[in-house]
Amino acid sequence: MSESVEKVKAPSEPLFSKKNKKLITDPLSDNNPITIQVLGICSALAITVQVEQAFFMSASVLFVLIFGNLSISLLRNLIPSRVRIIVQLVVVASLVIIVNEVLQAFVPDVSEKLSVFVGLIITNCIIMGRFEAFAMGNKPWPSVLDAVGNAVGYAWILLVVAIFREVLGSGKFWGMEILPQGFYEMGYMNNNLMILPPMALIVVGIIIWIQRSKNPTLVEEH
Amino acid sequence: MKALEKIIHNLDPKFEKGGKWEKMYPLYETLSTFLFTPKHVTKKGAHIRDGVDLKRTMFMVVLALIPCLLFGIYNTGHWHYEIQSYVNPALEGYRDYLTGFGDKVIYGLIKVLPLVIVSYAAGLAVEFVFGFIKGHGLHEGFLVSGMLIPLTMPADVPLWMVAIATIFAVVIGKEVFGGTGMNILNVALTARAFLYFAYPTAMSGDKVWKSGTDDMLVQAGNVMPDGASGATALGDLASFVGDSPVVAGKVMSSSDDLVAAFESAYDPIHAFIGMIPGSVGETSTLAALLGGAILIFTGVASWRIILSFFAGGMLFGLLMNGVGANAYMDLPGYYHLIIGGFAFGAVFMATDPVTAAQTSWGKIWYGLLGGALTVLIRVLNPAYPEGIMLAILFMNVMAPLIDHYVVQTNIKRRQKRFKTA
Amino acid sequence: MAINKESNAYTFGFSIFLVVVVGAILSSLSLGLKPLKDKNAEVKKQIDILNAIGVDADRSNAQELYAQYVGNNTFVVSAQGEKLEGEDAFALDVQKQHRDKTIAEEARKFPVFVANKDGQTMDVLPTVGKGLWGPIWGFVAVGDDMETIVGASFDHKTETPGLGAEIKNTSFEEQYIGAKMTSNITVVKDGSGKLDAQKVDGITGGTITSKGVEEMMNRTMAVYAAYFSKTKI
Amino acid sequence: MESTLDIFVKAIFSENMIFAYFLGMCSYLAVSKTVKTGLGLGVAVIFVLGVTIPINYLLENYVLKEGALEWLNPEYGINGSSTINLSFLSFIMFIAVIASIVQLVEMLVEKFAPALYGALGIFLPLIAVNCSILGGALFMQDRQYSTMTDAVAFGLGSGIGWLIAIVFIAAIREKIRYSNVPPALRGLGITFIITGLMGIAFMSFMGIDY
Amino acid sequence: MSKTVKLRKGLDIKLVGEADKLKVDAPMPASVALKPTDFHGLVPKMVAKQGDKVKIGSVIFYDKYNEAIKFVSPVSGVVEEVVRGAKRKILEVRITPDAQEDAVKHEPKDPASLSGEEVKAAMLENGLWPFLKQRPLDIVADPNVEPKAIFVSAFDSHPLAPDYDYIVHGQDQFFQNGLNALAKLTSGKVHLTLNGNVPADATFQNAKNVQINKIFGKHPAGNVGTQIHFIDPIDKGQFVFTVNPQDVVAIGKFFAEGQYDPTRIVALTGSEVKNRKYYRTIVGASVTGIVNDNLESENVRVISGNALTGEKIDRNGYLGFYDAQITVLPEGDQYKFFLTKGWLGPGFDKFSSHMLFPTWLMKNKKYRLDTNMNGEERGFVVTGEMEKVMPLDILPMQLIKAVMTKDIDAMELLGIYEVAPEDFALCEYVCTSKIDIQEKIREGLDLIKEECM
Repeated sequence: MSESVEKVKAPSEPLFSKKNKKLITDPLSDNNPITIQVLGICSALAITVQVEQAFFMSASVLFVLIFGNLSISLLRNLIPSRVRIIVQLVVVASLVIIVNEVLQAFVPDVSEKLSVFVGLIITNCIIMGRFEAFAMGNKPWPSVLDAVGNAVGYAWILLVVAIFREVLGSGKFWGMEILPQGFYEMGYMNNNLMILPPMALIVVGIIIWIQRSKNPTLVEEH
Repeated sequence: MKALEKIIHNLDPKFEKGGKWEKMYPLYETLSTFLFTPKHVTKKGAHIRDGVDLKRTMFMVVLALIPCLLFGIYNTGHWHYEIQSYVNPALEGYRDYLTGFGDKVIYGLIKVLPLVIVSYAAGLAVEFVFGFIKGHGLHEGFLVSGMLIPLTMPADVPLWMVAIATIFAVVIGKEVFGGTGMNILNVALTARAFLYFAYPTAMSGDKVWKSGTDDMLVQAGNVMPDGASGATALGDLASFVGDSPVVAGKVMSSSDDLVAAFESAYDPIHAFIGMIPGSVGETSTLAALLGGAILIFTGVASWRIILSFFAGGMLFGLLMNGVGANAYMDLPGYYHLIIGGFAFGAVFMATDPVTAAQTSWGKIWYGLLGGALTVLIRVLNPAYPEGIMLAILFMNVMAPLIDHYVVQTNIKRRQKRFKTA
Repeated sequence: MAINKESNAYTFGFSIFLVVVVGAILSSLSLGLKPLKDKNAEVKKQIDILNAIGVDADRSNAQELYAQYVGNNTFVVSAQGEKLEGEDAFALDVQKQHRDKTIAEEARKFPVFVANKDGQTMDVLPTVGKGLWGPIWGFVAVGDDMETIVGASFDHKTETPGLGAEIKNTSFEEQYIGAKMTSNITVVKDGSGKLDAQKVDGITGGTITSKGVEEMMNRTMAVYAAYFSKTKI
Repeated sequence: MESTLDIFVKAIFSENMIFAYFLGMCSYLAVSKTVKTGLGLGVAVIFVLGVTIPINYLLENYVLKEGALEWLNPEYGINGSSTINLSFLSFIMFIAVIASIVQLVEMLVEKFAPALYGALGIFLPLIAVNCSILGGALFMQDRQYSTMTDAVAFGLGSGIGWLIAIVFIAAIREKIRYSNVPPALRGLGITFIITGLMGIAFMSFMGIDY
Repeated sequence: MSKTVKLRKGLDIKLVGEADKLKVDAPMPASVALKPTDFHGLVPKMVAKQGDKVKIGSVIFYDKYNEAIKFVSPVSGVVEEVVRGAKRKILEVRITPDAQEDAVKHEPKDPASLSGEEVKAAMLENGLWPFLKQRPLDIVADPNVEPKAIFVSAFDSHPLAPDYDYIVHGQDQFFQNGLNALAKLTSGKVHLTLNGNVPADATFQNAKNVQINKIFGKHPAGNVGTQIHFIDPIDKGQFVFTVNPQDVVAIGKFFAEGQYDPTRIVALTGSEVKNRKYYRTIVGASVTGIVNDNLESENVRVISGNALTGEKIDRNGYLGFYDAQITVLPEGDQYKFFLTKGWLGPGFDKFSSHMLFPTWLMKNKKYRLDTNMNGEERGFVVTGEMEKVMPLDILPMQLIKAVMTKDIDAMELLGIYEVAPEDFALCEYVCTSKIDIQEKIREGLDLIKEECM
């Protein structure tokens, strides 16, 4: 579940040096948190029925991860190692609470649909994983970039799955009908199975299939 | 035949590696091995081999399905005219099962053959795509699936749905595991379950079981005429909650009345022969048993699974009679075996050797649990009156675990010999 | 600075510091956002009630419309059909009450929202029941005569899309208009709902959910009918 | 109103943590290669859920939720406690409880039941990050179970459902080792697809009325 | 304490072409070969060179990894050629016999009076040791281990198998002598298992110093693996040795006469042979002399051994070291049109364990089977067919899958130590998916040998 600790120790490099760019681009495909590292799946799939939910979920993870990585990175020299994990937990939990409160206050309908899954961001392995693997050992700026990279890597998978499921399952995108009425008149029907949980897994499976077929270096040995 | 053999095998070099039509090899292999058992000989080990091969085995299953198919064609035609008769007085005589035999057969053919063709076309197309990728010809598994799929569909299901479901089942249900012999869920059931959950209105409810119910309703002003019903037997039974059970349009006051009424509406003999509405090929227990007899006799299907499946259903049905908490549970146990595709599922679906349990004892447990689960879902789960499909899928998922424990038992038993010896 | 990061005192101090800071941030945020959250919940309920009397409302205008049509004209009825005094109908969460096993059925409370639309007085009655997968609920509006249904809106959490979920559809809801709440309203399958005011055509393939609505309506409406029959006299 | 049995069976099948909510997927994917380890982790999950759900239930009902602190009133001289709503703290409290309980359980088991520790020991640390535990607590809060019995039934049911899921997939993964899965799907991909197909098969239990 | 075993599973394959009970002397072969390939996994180290003159009993090569095991010449003559294959692997050592019968001679001894070590040393030195095979692994016995038992199966139940009762008839003395020698090699028992279906020859009936067991049932009742499984099974870390009855006679003769006895009685069988008899010939003899001019048709396969487990050899190939049978079958390299002879044909000429052919009606019909695969290789689809012909309490399909996935733990648990490829010959025969199962099992055993022994 955890991966080797990456250390980036360049004293003064430009804000978007090659190395820093890699921090962002790597998690988008070759080291994608969901399809390659198998992290954060718990909360990822249940809320991909509609693009809207997936978007807010991704945004929440982005927020939590950026600020979490940032604060852990800032505090990294102050945290006593014995209570390290607890401190990390407290930081995530607090950030998630903030997100939850804000969602409840400003987008109550979405918040209701996300129900417990906002809370489950706490146990989203990506977050603790990045704290432990990256932010504890790196300066704030790379940590933020790393957070952005991972959160976006998480987000695009979520959004793709959600687009598939919403368009095929409900004929909608972000709650708006997008399939022409003529389709339905010709006998087309929405695929209800797409809305049911099993299809989320199968869609991710297919994404992995495509991704790894394109890049055979990612193939696992059974 | 020699001439044909010559013509075909003169083409061999063109399709082999480096040949002109190398890319078409899978297609060629499929055709040539269909026409001629290849001249491959054994190399070492057993120099002689049993005459059986997968083609003959699978062909036997397709053969065993023919009674179900034929009966299904007729049954489809019959129920079409039956439901039409409520708006077209000229057809009233057709309510009798055997009147209008020719018309019914023709109608059935028109409805059922396209299903069969679409199922085979879609499935074989996918198989060929994967065959081309992997460079081999067609493996025989789909020959059976392709026939099973249409038989599990209501006759009115749109053809594009059959095509999508077949493609889904073959790709996700089979090819991702590496093709014939490697899958975990029965391909035909995967297709059926896919449609059942994806397009429930086309696969369940009261309007799909008798072909043409929708047309009839339009003519009748969207009100079901007196005496007409579009439900399956199980649907009828499941269509109530609480105190107002309704069978064949009559409100029942107690569960005894209900069972009595059910028996008169669905005479056991009729149900056994299959004279009830339902999916194309699943209604006739008789036809399924005929096929089952062929399969058991030839050893293609495991008698352990079939017998224990029936036993499991019967025993659990009796157990439920004892509990009797709802009217459904009071249904005599044997009814479960003759309605709603029980026999069809037990004979043709549960016995799929790839997805069933693979050890001898495992098969018995698999069958018993599967039969019991079917009845359990029927009596307890009002959402899925046709319990057998999901029960078998669930058992497919469970089969590896059953096998795991049977294998563990074997290992323990053999280890024990050394301790006591 | 030579602070020993691993010392007990430091660890302890750090922890306390963290807890205080986090606690302060979180509670102030929570307090700050509380009015907004409360309002959201309130508005949601208002929209539902407004829908039952056929007023289209969204989050932006719900409060305004609610004040216009309903206002504070609410009261609570007991399971025996008696009016209860001193209860806040709006704050009563009927769903929670329905789920709470510690409250006996006889002790349940039934709120009534009296609305006024186009000169007609309507009583909006919440109702809660069980569908196929989870809870279903709705609001029913009863007209001047205190027995004819003039509006209904249903909702659910987890019913099957395309099947059970169709109870949300206006075409299903509208079938209830004109039915008498004083006697049973049956959900039927044969399409005869169009012919009989007391019958409603069920959702094809959504039998269980339809039957759930039937059960929910008959159970709740009986209580209100008992109350209305007393008031009418 | 759901019966306790209803809650229990639902939690096992139709609201299965894995197939319906994908909770605890990380360890589900990582530890399902053989039936034996799957079983070990599954038992550990049941155990921890069985312990943490009741504790979190008490926490929720006597500390966190709106009016939960009513019991402080008034003999202890604290006024207005019935309006205190600490539910915004529930995430942090739940996760703290879970983390410390897992620690505590690990120590206790090691001390008093070394045999059990041998079987579960390696799995217990994995559990703290298993979403199904926090998920269980959050669902318990969300669904507002009205009695302790219901909450425990839910907790145990969820655990058993999780165990069933992991043991089933472990057996399937043992079986498909012989299969010729396309390379790109090996490992993770095929496991996702199998889980999806299992989810379809598990839907047979949805809507069962007990 | 003798044991009686009854098998309920198994399959007798009835072929045309049993050998008549008639012993004839084959002409002295023009060439004889010692084939290292008969001894699985053996890496030979040559002692004799091309052109060397050798006697009966002269060492030709020894085992590179176990130098004590010597392999000796069955004839006196000249080493003509060392035939090598890919990577210079030695395939055959061909010897041209001369007319003299020079032999390496020793004092005759009564094995009963020797110690175990002495018996072992004599057997190793004089090329008798390779007669012993060991389980697990089914390879030449390792002289460094002590077997917990030694098994001799008194009959062969393979299709067209030679009748050992007939072959050893009258050799009571030598057979008993051989058993006495074997008894010295183990502290456990020597088991002699008789066919329960027919009365055995007096040679077997009256054997002493052994435990005599009976086994009833169809093939593979005669397989020594089956007998071990039911009479005295082996666990991981245990060993048993097995010997053919005719080789027991050879061992007995060596001690009685003081010289290596290369003669063997071999049954010539199969539908494609005209003169089917028992021929007295020599271990490793070229089969040309008895096969040529003795065939019904030209397109044939000559097998040293039986149709299920034997080795394909040329028409001028050599008899295998352990074989007492030559089988000649029609080669099946023709296309078969699907409606006549192919997969959908009536199949009156096909013997099948499945009821998919009408031939199950003809219980006693004998078949002229050819070597066609009768189908193409597929993934495992049909289940339960192997279990029907596998009398051992071993799950054949699971074990084969474990081998195919190279899962050593599972192989061990499922019983790989107990089996030899020949125990799976029937599984291979009935397999609908046409998988070469014996080969797989051998691969599994090789893997076990490499990783665990």
